Amino acid sequence: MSESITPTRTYYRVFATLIALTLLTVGLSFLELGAWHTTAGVLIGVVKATLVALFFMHLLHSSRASWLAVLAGLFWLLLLMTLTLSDYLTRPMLAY
Amino acid sequence: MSSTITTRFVPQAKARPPRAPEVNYLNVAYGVKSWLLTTDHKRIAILYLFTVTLMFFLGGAAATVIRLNLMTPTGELVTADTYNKLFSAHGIIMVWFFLVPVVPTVLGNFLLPLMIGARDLAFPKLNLLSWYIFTIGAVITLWAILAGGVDTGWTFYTPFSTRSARTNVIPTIIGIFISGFSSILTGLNFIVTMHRMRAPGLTWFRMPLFLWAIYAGSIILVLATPVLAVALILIGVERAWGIGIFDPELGGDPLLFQHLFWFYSHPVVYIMILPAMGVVTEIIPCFARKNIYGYEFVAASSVGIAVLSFFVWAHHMFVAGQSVYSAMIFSALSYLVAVPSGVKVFSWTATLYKGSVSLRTPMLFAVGFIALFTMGGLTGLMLAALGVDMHVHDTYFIIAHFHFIMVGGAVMGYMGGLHFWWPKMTGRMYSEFLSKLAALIIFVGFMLTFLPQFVLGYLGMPRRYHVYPPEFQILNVMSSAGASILAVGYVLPLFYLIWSLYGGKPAGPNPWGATGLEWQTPSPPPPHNFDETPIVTTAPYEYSLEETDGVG
Amino acid sequence: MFAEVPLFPEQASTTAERVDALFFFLCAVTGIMAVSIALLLLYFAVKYRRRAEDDRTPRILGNKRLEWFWTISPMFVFLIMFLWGASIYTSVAQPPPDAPEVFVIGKQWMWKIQHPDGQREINDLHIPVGRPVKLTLTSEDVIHDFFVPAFRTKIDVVPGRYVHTWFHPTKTGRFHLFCSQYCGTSHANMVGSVVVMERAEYAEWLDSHAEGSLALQGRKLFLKLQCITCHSANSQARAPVLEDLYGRTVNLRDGRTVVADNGYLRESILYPEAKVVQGWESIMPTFKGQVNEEELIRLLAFIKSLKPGRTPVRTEDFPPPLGAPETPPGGNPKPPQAVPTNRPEGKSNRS
Amino acid sequence: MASANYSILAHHFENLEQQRETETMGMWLFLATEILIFGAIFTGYTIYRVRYPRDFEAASAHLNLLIGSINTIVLLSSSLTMALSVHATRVGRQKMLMTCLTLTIVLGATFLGLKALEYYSDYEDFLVPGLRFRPGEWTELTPPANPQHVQLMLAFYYIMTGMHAVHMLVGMGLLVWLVLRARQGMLTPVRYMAIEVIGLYWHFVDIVWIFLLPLLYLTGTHHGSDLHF
Repeated sequence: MSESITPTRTYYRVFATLIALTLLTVGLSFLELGAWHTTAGVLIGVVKATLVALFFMHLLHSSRASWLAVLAGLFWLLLLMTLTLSDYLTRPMLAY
Repeated sequence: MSSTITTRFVPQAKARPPRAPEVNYLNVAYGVKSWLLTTDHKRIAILYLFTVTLMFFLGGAAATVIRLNLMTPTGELVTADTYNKLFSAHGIIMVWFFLVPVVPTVLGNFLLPLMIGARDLAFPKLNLLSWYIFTIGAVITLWAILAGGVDTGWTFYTPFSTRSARTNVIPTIIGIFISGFSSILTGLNFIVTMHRMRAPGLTWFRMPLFLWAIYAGSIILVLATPVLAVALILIGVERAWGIGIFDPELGGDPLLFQHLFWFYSHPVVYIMILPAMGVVTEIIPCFARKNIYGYEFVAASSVGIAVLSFFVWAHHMFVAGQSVYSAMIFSALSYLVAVPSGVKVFSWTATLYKGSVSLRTPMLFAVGFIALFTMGGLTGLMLAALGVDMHVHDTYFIIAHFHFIMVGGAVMGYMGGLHFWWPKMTGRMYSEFLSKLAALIIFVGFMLTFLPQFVLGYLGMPRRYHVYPPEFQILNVMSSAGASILAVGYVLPLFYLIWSLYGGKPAGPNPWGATGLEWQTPSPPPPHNFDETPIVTTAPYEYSLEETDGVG
Repeated sequence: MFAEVPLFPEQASTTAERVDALFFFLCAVTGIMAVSIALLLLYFAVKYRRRAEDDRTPRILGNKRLEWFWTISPMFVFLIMFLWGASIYTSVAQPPPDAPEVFVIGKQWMWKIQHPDGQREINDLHIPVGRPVKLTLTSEDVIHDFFVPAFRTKIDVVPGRYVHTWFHPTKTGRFHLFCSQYCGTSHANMVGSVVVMERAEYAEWLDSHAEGSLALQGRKLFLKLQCITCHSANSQARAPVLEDLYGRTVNLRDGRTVVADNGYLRESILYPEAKVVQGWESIMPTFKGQVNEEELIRLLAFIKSLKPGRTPVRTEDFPPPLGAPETPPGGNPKPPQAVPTNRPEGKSNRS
Repeated sequence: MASANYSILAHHFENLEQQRETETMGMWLFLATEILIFGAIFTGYTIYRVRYPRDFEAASAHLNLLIGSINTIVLLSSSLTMALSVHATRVGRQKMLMTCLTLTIVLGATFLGLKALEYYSDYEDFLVPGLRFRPGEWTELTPPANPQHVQLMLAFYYIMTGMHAVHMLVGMGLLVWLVLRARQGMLTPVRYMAIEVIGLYWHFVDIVWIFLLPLLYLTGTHHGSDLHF
């Protein structure tokens, strides 16, 4: 109960930013960007997800253990992706 | 067991001397319903004990038929298809329904709240739910195995499992998928409990090392199991709808399945061994009557193993056609994970130095664990060497290696833990003679079963072979002979442990003179564990009284 | 009785010698470790056995320096193990360039082998002693594994792509060939032999099994499938000429480059639109389902053998399919009655 | 803790603070496993995205961008109403709580309805691999896409959106339960953990969709004419 209560104004602001970013990312898909579509889209997605997590999910005011859980999840995901890709990206160079 | 022992150590907390228990968790209520609806972690541990013991003997039965069949090179006992279903059943049951859950859900469930001085786990209802999910998964899998069986091996490699196998693949993976959620929920429950429910004064570095091991194992359960779930879903989708996610015919890559599968299944080997290591770390200081050597290093090595275990999975794919560069990365990383395991072995050995070593039954199992685990670990170094793995991969060398870790390691550790905490769980002592005999039989039987398999493997006998060239027969017969001894060793405890419930001497709260909080409460413990929340004042393992400065 | 117990496999290739050397090194290092730990455990258990119920023990909590020592020092030993193992592994991944290439196709549950000179065998592989042989392997169904214990060589045979291995046999004799990746009911029967022969003996064997070289078989197929219609040597050709292509770096239309190896050629026959060569239109129909793995291998052998100026001319006679020639399993695209014309294959995108 | 709160406190906790922190951490840890559930599929997607870039872009350009975008906005709005309903519970505004919770359910249902509509239009457009798939169109593209790799992309589309929809359904169920709790007056400034924790779950499902949008819908280049139902 000692936790702070986020004022509603913050929620509205975050929501407006999220909608703006959505419009931006959808707008980008009408440009000829080739492979950069995914990069741009995922980067904007990361910003949006961070906003949701920090404000809607109160991660900003959460305990260290909650941060630990989130960071562990992300770190392990990174591990899965990079080490798997280490196979696929180098396979054309030298594989059996 | 004289009362002098119990006063010799410095317990982690000075609780009031436990009174004779009138009400304990066993006699607080009677009837099937009181067990099936319980949220008491101790009762749930007993429920798990029943389930996993049943699964162990079912998996063991499959192994028995396998070993009998391999007595002759032409495999006359069962047909090839039956044989394939048997080793699949053995692997699936033993991995997912015995080795993964056994130490965390039986010993972990029972001891975790006791060791941290809590009244229960953080989410008691979730804990019961875990058991139900586990049991439902087990029932579905068993049904799939008995009604037709599955012949993919426990690894479900694509495209065999998606395109070629004509057996109950989907029901089996549904069963495993469901039981996976039990793993996740149990691991989650344990981690949160350790973060939030520790008794006052019980800092992280005062926690018993068993809990560090359970914590590390829970990290793996929570973060690896989801990936297995996805790999299984993808197999189901591909098999049911013919979408080519892993099928090269349809543009997929079969190696992607192996990546996802081993991202789970390599760390899961450590979920089997880590808690067993934790058990041994409790037993050794108690029976050597010494403080553990290098507490911080042993604690850190548990977490180190858990994290590093996720860096090495593709060493199961050295000859699978992955990139050579990637194989080199994974080989180098595989050596790293051996380091923390080495730290543990050295620390256990050093703990015995200048101790007062008493070879009671749990200690026999623990010493056996160290010996067998060391051999398993060291042969792992051979497998991590790319050049040698190329020869012994998928041969009986691998079989021997991982049975040294899983049976010699995890099962020995579990048996040690069961014997160590049996008096706490039931309030009764078992037969010292029979239990020592069982430990000895298991050790000898194990060696005889699996040492010949190292030789067989280097000779080139591939795994999962129903028939084999005649020159391999003599070693196979030796192995089968050892297996029959091993079987006796595993059945024996069933008898004397059950007998102890009726005829065993009352154990008293602390029969071994151990320091942990769990020994500060009566045996069997009351439903709420402690009369008052204990306040922890010292590190664990204060067995030595002489104030000598710590020089090894 | 125990004299009969086999303890060590035959050593019949150069790789086997290297693997065994590393294996013995590992056995020695880990053996010393295991024995010293076991002896220490025993020694401590006996020397410091409990003598009285009130034994006192010194309070030893550890020694940071010693603990760091046993954390760090194994890594140096591990480094040697890693480097040694990796050096063997990389050399097995890189076949000597002059080694003759034998193709192996795994299917449930047999090994089909095609020699460069056209000899075909099932479950047996005849090779000469004292000369490296390169294997190119693929599978028709599930993953298999080509394992020759006497050579210490093992490689998973993955469907949909080619994998490679090689060995340099040093001993004549008949050695086990096992499938060591579980592949279904008769997995344990997917075994065969590698027969290593003296050179003269091998030459004799080759002669007695001659069928016309793999490249020649591929050439026939190349004409029969009408590949030549587009991949011709004249200036109006609608597709690139394939002379001297193998092993070269090819520029693709989308700016990438690719080395024309077995994998690329295979992909381009089965999925022509995947990597289109710069300056050409993607007009080639897919041959997936029309050529099987064995025919693919023949086509590859032909393309590999194609020296400059040796592309067959279009007018060259090819046995017309009048006499109802054998229909390949994938289904011959041409009905047997059709008069051979130089028309390209109908693009009947069946997929 | 006042004795009035006693019934809220489970028997094995010392105080409410401990109980709240425990429950929050439990949910975050559960979400960490969810990260890996979706992450494993994202990994599979990434591998094939790198392998078959053109086919994935071609398939992406065929997905229904209009519904995908509207659904994104619907889901973001539901996240806002969810956050507001947690806020309402914390400050004890019962009416605002009921309004926001109901709105969240309505928005969630809208999302699922639109998703069903989209699946139907995909079916009409022959975009269902294995069942109803028209490969001819893909070979006529310039450069031509390999229909099989297009199917692969579509398979990921169905698996990813399907799993997301399952999570949405679970979330809807939890929300309905919350409404019942709120009706009984069981969501109060003291007793707000249920809604807080379910809120975390709901936002997480929203975050997953935030990544599905670019990975599935925005990976290819779209044209104005694509915007139709």
